[in-house]
Amino acid sequence: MLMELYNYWVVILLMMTGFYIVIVQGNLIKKLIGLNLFQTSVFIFYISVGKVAGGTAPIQSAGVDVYSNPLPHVLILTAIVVGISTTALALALVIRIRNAYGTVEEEELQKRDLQC
Amino acid sequence: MRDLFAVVMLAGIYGLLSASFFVAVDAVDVAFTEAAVGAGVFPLLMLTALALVGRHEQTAGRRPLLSFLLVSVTGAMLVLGTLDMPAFGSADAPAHQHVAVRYIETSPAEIGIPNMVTSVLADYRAYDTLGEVVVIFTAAMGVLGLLSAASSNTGTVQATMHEHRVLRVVSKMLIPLILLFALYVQFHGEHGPGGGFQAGVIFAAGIILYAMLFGLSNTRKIIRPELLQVLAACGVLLYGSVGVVSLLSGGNFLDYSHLLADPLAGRHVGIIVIELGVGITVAAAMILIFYAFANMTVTDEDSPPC
Amino acid sequence: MLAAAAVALLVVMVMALVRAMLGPTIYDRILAVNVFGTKTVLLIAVVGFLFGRPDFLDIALVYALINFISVIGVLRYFEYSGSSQKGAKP
Amino acid sequence: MMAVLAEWLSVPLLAVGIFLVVSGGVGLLRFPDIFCRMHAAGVTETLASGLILLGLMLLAGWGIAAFKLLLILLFLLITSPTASHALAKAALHGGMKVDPDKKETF
Repeated sequence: MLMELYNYWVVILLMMTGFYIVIVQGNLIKKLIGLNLFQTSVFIFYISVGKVAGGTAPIQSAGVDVYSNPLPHVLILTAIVVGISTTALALALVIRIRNAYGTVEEEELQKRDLQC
Repeated sequence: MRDLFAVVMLAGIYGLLSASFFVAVDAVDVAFTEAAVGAGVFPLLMLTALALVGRHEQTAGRRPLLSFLLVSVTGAMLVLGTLDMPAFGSADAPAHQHVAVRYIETSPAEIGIPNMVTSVLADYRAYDTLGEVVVIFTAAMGVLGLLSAASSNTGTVQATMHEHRVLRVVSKMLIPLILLFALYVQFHGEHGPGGGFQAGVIFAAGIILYAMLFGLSNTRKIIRPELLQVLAACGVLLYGSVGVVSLLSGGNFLDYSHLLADPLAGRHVGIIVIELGVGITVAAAMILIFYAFANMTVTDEDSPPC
Repeated sequence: MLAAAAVALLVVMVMALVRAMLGPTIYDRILAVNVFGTKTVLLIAVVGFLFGRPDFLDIALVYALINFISVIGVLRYFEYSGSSQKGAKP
Repeated sequence: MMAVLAEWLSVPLLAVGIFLVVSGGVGLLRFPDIFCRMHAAGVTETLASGLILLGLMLLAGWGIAAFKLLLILLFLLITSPTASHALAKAALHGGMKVDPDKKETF
């Protein structure tokens, strides 16, 4: 019984890794990578929920009766492309921060802010 | 790891790996997208950003123990939550009882295309997809707004890899094939894995390869940023106008069955047109984002705001 | 035979992953990523046959193309940041 | 008859391909410096990929799948040596040296 839940645990492990990186790392680029890891773990969660044992990909073909759930696939497909564009937006912000402050380290940034 | 470059390399491998996972659990369309995005565009964007902000990290992590505690507690609670979840791959999980049954059973007959993912994406949930396309468009505009104001010195970066003759010759052969393949993916999306999102990303990747090898200014001469901005808007407009046309011809917003006399043919036309809109917007947005990133140079150092 | 091929490819992917994590120089990492990508192409092709739906080879095709693009991108980044010291800290 | 023959033929192709893939992986892991590793990876990569894809082509039979496999094979044959070439050039310019006295790692 318990062994049938391993997919969720893998997802949680990945998600918590991303969470940890976002909290601990001071570098904004690394924080973004952590956020991306978090995001991908959500993708994996959705897709693993959509899997049906014995099913195949949801493209109709002769002699196949069991298909996986197409709905999570649709949601995640668009989410990936949206994810990359929002990541690009975040990177643009980081670059602007770098240009304005000369650093992308969180502590340095706070120090500079306090000086003002 | 101190060197952020290595981190980005590993992130690229992670993208490849998760795409293979998606293939293993039958999500071929998703794997397609993740292959193009996670392994191609994401590392490229990260690398360009690294070239701008510097690839060495200065500080180590702070308060690692406390954070680790917090993270483990959260993780433990989530694990507790999973105990009530249905088993992996069980066919009678709640997620498979709701609308999915209808999608699987009736969509091939109702819409007439074998790829259920495309029919759900472009027909049943077309309104949702319209929202996603608008988000992508907005994000590209946001990147432009943030970066184009900061970049004053265009055309200074002229490292065009002149010494890499082999690369240039091979890429000259490959780029038309990549673009052709993108078009194939675009119009084959009803029968196999593929569609507007994937095709747009692949098309953009082909153009980005050209820009990397033959210089940004050359590429900007061929595909002008102004043209791209217009194209990105046109894609969204095309999508929305299909909805308005179907509204005018007596159906609901984005209900394609009223587009033509034959509802099945109408749905076909509707799906092809909106996939085209999606493809145009995604490709234009990705190329615009790449232009904006590559156009930035950190030579002009603004003084800190204090 | 197909299953053996899939397992062998997975093993080699793990090896490439180890090399990418250890890899003393940057070039080792790039090489490992490249190898990993090629092996993923092969793995997807083999798995497609293993599951009996070989019409998904499009994905492997995308991989073969995208992998090349990302390797070129990485090398391009190197020349760019190496020649003009753009990547250096202030 | 032809199908059975093709299936039989695909087995040795796949087997040799697997052997080469694994040996390339071992080389990637154990060789001492970047150029040796590139040698191991590059030499086996094209041949092994070619053999495995050929084996799959024989299994697929005449059709669109075989055509796509052929396309993948062509792409790999073009891109893989190009990438290796670019990488080797970059490594050489980046100041990597061949050190004949180095011992194997691992």
